[in-house]
Amino acid sequence: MNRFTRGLAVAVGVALAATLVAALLELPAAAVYLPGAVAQHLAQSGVEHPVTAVLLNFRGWDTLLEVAVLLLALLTLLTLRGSEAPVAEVEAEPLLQGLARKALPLIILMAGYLFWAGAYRPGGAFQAGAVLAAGAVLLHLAGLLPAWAVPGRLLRLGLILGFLVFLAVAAGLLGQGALLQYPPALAGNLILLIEAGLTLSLGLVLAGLFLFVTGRQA
Amino acid sequence: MGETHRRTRIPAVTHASLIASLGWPLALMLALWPARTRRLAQGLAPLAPLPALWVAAVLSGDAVLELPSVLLGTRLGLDATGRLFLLFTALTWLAAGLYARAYLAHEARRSVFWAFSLATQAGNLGVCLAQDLASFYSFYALMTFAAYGLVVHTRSAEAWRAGRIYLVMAVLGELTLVAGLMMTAYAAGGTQVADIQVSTPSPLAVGLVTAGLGVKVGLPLLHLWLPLAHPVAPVPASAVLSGVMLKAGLLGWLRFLPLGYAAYPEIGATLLLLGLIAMFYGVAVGLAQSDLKVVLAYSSVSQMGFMTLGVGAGLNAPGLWPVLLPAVGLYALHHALAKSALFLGAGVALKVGGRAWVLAGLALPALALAGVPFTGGWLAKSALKAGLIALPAPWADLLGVALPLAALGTTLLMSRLLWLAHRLPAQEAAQALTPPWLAWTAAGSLLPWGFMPAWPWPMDWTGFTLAAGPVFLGLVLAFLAWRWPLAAPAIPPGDLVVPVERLLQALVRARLRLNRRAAQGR
Amino acid sequence: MTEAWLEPAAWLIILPLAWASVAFLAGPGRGARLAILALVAQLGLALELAADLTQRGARMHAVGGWGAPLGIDLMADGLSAVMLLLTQAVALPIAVYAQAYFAETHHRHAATWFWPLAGFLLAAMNALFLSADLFNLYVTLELLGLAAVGLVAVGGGTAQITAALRYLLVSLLASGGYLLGVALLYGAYGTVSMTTLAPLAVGQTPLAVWIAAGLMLVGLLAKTALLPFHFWLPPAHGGAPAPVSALLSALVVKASFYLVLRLALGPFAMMTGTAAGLIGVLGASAILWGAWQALRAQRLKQLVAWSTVAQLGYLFLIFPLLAADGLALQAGALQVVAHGLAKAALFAAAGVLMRATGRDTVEGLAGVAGRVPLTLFAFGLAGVSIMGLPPSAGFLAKWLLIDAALKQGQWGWIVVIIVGSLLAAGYIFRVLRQAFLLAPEDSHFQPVPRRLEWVAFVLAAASVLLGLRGAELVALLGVGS
Amino acid sequence: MSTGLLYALSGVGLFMLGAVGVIVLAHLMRKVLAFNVMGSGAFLVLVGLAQRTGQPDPVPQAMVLTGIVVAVAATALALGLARALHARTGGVTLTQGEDGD
Amino acid sequence: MTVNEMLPLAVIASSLLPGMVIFALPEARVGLRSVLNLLGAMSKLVFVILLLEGVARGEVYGFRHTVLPGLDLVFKADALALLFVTLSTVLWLFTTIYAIGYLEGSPHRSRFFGFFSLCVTATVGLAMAGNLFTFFVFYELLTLSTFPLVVHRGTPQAMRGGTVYLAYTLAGGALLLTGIVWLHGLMGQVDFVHGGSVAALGPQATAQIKVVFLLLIAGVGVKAALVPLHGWLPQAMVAPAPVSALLHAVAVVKAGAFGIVRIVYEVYGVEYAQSLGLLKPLAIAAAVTIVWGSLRALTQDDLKKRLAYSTVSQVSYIALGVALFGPVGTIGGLAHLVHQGIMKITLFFAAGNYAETLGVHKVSELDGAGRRMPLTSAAFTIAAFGMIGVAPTAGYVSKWYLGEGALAAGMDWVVAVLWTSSLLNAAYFLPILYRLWFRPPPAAWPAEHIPARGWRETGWLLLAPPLITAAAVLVTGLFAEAGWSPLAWAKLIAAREYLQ
Repeated sequence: MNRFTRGLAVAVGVALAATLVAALLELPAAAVYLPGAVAQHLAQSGVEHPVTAVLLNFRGWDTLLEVAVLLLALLTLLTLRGSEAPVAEVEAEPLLQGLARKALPLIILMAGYLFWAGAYRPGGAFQAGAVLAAGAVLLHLAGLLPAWAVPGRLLRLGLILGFLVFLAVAAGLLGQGALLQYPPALAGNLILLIEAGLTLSLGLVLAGLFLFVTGRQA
Repeated sequence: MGETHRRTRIPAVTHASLIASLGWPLALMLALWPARTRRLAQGLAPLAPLPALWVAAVLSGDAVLELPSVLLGTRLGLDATGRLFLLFTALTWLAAGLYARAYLAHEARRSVFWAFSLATQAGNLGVCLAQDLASFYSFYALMTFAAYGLVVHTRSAEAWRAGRIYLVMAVLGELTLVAGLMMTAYAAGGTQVADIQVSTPSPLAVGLVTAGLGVKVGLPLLHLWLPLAHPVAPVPASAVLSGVMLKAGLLGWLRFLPLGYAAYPEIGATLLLLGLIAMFYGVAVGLAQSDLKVVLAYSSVSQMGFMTLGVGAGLNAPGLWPVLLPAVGLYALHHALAKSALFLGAGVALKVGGRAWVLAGLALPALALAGVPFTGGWLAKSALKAGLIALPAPWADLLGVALPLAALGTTLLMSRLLWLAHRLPAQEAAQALTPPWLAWTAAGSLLPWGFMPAWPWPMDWTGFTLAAGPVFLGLVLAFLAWRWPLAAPAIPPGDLVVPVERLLQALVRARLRLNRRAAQGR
Repeated sequence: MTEAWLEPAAWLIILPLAWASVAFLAGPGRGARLAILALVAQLGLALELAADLTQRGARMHAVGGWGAPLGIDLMADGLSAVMLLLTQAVALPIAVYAQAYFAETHHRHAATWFWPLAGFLLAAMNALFLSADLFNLYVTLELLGLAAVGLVAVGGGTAQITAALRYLLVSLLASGGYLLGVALLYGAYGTVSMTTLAPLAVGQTPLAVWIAAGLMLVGLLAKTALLPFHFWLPPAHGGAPAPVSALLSALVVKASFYLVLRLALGPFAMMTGTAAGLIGVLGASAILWGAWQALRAQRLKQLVAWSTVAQLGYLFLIFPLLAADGLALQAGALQVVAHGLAKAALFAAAGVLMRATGRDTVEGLAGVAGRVPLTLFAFGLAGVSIMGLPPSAGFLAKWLLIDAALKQGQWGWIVVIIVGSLLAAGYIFRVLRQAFLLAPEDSHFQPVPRRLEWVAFVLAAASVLLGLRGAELVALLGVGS
Repeated sequence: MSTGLLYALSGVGLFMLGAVGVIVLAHLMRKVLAFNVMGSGAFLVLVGLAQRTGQPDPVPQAMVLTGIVVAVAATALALGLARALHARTGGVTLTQGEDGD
Repeated sequence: MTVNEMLPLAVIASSLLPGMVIFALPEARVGLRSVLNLLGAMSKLVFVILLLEGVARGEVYGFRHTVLPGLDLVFKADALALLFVTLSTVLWLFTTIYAIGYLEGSPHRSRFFGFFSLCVTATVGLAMAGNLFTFFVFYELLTLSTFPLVVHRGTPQAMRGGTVYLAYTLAGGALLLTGIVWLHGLMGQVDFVHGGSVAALGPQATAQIKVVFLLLIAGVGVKAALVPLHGWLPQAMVAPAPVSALLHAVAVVKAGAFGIVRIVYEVYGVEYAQSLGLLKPLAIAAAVTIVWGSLRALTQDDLKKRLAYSTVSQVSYIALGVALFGPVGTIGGLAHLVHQGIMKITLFFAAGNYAETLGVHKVSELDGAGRRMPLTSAAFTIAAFGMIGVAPTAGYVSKWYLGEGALAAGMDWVVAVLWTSSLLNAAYFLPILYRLWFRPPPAAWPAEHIPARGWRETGWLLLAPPLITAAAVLVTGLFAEAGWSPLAWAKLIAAREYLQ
């Protein structure tokens, strides 16, 4: 990237920022007011927390594709990994191992709470999955959990389960008239089911994003 | 032109004989091809013109073969001029054929000669029969291109050169003829001779047709190929070349110029002028030649001048044409017979040398050519003079002076010929050649009497003196020249062609050099 | 809504997601067979959707049953039906091709993850063609982008990884711009659903919306590799294995073009109108520059990749010509379909040629015509469509384009179109000429599975035969737009 | 000048900073970081503009959640590719492919 | 699909289907391939005869298939189309026989015969095209199917020839496309209609119409080898003899000429073109090509190059015939389309025989070839005389009608052009005949592949076609005015063309 394009990029960036700021300052009010609609339909969404309702019900389709995006990232990392790369064993850290053993149950508990709280206040499958993944990474760094080589059948099932459940529910609900059209009565339970599957799979996937990559390359 | 009542009338026979007259020579030519039938074909070849002779002599005047789907609507038939031309053409080919059988007795490439001569013969006979311009041109082209084979038969260097010049000029002539015929046919609205005879094509068309056929007839400046081609060809071929093939051009004029219907004074005048030039030019250059056959060639140039006069007069004053036509026809007959006899005689002389009986044999047609009274030539000349005299003012008296002078010139030329023949050394016996030649010379001198337009009796003495005087004077001058031989300037045969040829060769070399440089440049 | 179960639009997205996941579980062997079966079903669904549309016109499918501003809508109209048909029509033969292509031993590793990646890619495309929600389009664009990057990296070599990285960075930058655009639009109008946005964005629009439109269009142009942003395409498409390059060149770049077209016909009609001239000029220069590079490319797949850059230029020529009579739109659709089929055939044929000669340079092809005549014939046929010679679909596209340009009196584009097709003839015949040369003595050719040749031939023949029957496609395009 | 608008303006600034960073910076790691800054900037604009009229709007927040997950996936992919590239070439930049066309 | 619709398609299919099958045939199946080829040729001939007989009775054959709304693929087997279809069908039959003999034992024959059939399909399709769009489709198909034939040998020179050929023809195609679309823009679908349909556009579009005419004629002129656009034809002589025979003497070159005929008569209408003054420049261009082609032929030593330049000049006779306003000129032009095809194919067959049997490629090496190969040389001679326009041959008849047409159209200078070009023809053909018949043969021929067995001087497959086509030259010349001759068919076309 020679000097000229560098300078050009900066100049364009600054100019664009300036015009944007000016534009935003005299931006009129929005014509459509969605929060009202959200509030109005919150009752049938099966969850109290509006964000989770939007996330899993009103715009559940985004979330489905979003999980696929995550899976995709994992898949690509697997292709880069190369099946033959050796798995590096990690030297044990006694102090860290001790702490890790103590912290693990707490982490799992925390994840469970976050998963459950999603329905009422900010939380949900993604946050819970992230916490679980963090736990796994901690274990690996402590030397208790080796880096993952090519995922075996069970691990692959774990990774894909959440997504498959979500997909199955979405397809199943077609009978109701459209994709992801939860019957108001069952909405809550179905969302819970999906969230559970997601928590498990996302935990594994996010952990995998780290553990599949860390092994020393051949 | 002879009565027709006793001719056969059955259409099937006429059609068959018309086709046979052309088909028979072509069949013989094809028969030459396979080895098995070659000997038989060579034997029969001299008799090729017999069916044509039968047609000319026996068939009724209105015999016609209509083939609308052939070429552009072909019509083969016999009219008065056609019959006359067919007759002397067939006769000349017959004589040349018989002569050739002896002449080629031990020639290695006999069959090649016969093939080309039969093709030329078919073309020549076809020209006489053609009643429409497409078939006329087909036979004319066949004759021209096949004659090339005869010209280059000896395969010598001069033969190739003569052949090349002959071909170039022939092609130029033919293409001009085609262009002319196109315009004529457009004006006439049809391709049949009958339509063209009564049409008034543009002067350009008439000019093109005249020039196109003029190459074959040997008009001055268009004659360059003639003195080269005739001598190099074998004797029977040159006899035919000079004798009848030149007449094909003349016949073309008679067919495709609106003679006797429309007047073209300027073209008529030029033709008359060219005729005059040809007469004297032919004699002048002929005298300067030392080869027997070249002299004869130049004599042909000069004699064709006479016929050109006739046609020119026809164009100039159409009213005179009914008189001129038979005269021109008779003249053509006479010249064909005399010239071919002379050529055949020259062939014998070249072999046997200048013996007395050979000179005597040569003298007979020579005198006829000169127009000595009571010879065919005299009849033809007087008939022609009768027509020409009636021309309007400037021409009548000009010709009155020119014709006797021309007769004088011809006599001088003929004496030159005899003198040259006399000095020829004897090489080998040629018994087989003489009988057909002598028979032909005799027939040649008698036949014109059969076609005399008007019985010259009772002779008016002024006409007699006018005819005999120049000949007598010519003989005296020849005797004087023989006694004190004056050095004649040596003009190469083909006269003007030499500078033209050199120019063309230089041009071609320049083009090739340009090409090579362009090739290297790329 | 009784036959909701049979809703083809929904299943067109669910099915590929499903078989991608199962392929992830089942591994390459069974995964391939499953993929091919599913793709056959998808093609059927696409055909049924197209037939359905021609009878009953454009249709909405509100996901979750909530309807436009709140929920996300899946809208199927003529344009999306055409794109869906093209995607399934190219994916099926390429899947068959990939199964044979990856059957070789040294491709073992790449084959394991090819099928799930391809599955997600096709799902992303189907979702993108059907979605009518701008943010959802962002997610599908990302899904598509990452899948494409993954497929580019499947090759595993250093060059492929560098190309994948560069492609990823460009893609992320573009998506970032697109996202900011969506954010501004949401800020300005409070909704991201295209159907509700369309009436709002007309008339006096605030500056922010103009900037949003600019950002989104530039982002999408970058993803479609229009001229200034084309540098990532040749290494990415050129380096990848043959079936991957086919999918990328034939389909992936078309998705972002589809989005540009959708926005130009929908909410951003006014904005694209003003920028049409610039886009047209960029397209024209892409045609010339791409073809020029293709003429000079040494390696066969680089040549075909540069040809993509050139042919995409034709797609952007339609913007200055968009008019009521829809000629330019029809030309665009035909060009997309013709190029999709022909480019897939070219890459498939290129794959076979490189495997037969063992070398990837154009010079290395000398004398290959004798060995794999069917592939040369396929390459030639596809070349006919790329050059826009009759009787191919490419020719119909060029014919309509020239017709539109003539009707609007914009002569300049015609010169570019003609010169473009002549240059295209230049590089196509450069390969054919090389193949027709006599094989040098030392050249030895490996045998190639017949199936690969037949796939290339089928794709090329489709692109040419479509040239004889464009009426249905045009009729379908007319639905709902 | 509601707080939401303030957030939006700062979001624009962050976005531009990140975008220019991705283009200008050579080191791959810096590029990925710049990408994340850009992402956050965009999310900030999205939420900030929605906040302009007082109480929070759940829809953009859900969108931001989705955006974050997508950003995570993209970052992981970028880092994975960078590691693979490092393993093969030892370099940390895209130098060898820098000729651009 | 009535019979009248099926027949034109059958004519096209009868060479397309065998072609497709031949492509897939493995190289070794020589017998099957020859059978397929001949079967295709025979069936096409039968269909064409049915068509001829039908059209003579006044039947109308046509087929319409909509490709796009407002854009149809139309086939119309009218009298004019059948003239060209019959020519290519008959000559394709002979050339196939010749090619089977010529390519004995050479590689890639499946590919060759496949593209050979495709090329004839394109030619026949082009002839029967019912509108400009269909004409253009098959015009480009012809380019594509002939390229592999030109480069069949695979040598670098073949490649150069092929590239030049492509550059010209594709550029021509581009011009034609622009013209057609422009016209399409002006007046919608442009169908071929007797008397043309452009006149309806009225006076305000004349400027555009003239430019479109220039584009169309230039586009088609490339294949008709009008002077500035003829460069490809001599280069394409690197192709094997049967290719040069059929393609560059009949199919490709005639397609261009046929295009000019269609455009002038059935798109613009000859009266309207005359009123716009478009015919005069076309006549001048044709005349210049005629003379220029012959001049260039004079200095070519390579036999096939000389024949190529002669083709360049001869094809422009057809363009000249078209430009001579009036029925007679048209008859001359159309008759020459057939006559020139027969004559030129004989010359190329003979040239191919000399190359294949004696390894003779140059005119200077032809000495004494007449003695060694009398039959082939006889065929060559007849065809050469035909080209010069000597009497009983077909060439004479068509030159005659062209001359008459020129006089009828009041363009007398055309007769001078005919005179000059015939002279030049003689100037470059007669020396060849002179060498063939009158020069002694060399001690040994450059590469005598096939020994002479009695009168069979070369393989009978190579000998029969030239003899048959040479006989055809004589027959069409001699029996020009017969009911079934090409000339009569040309008169029928002219009558229908000028009647409406």
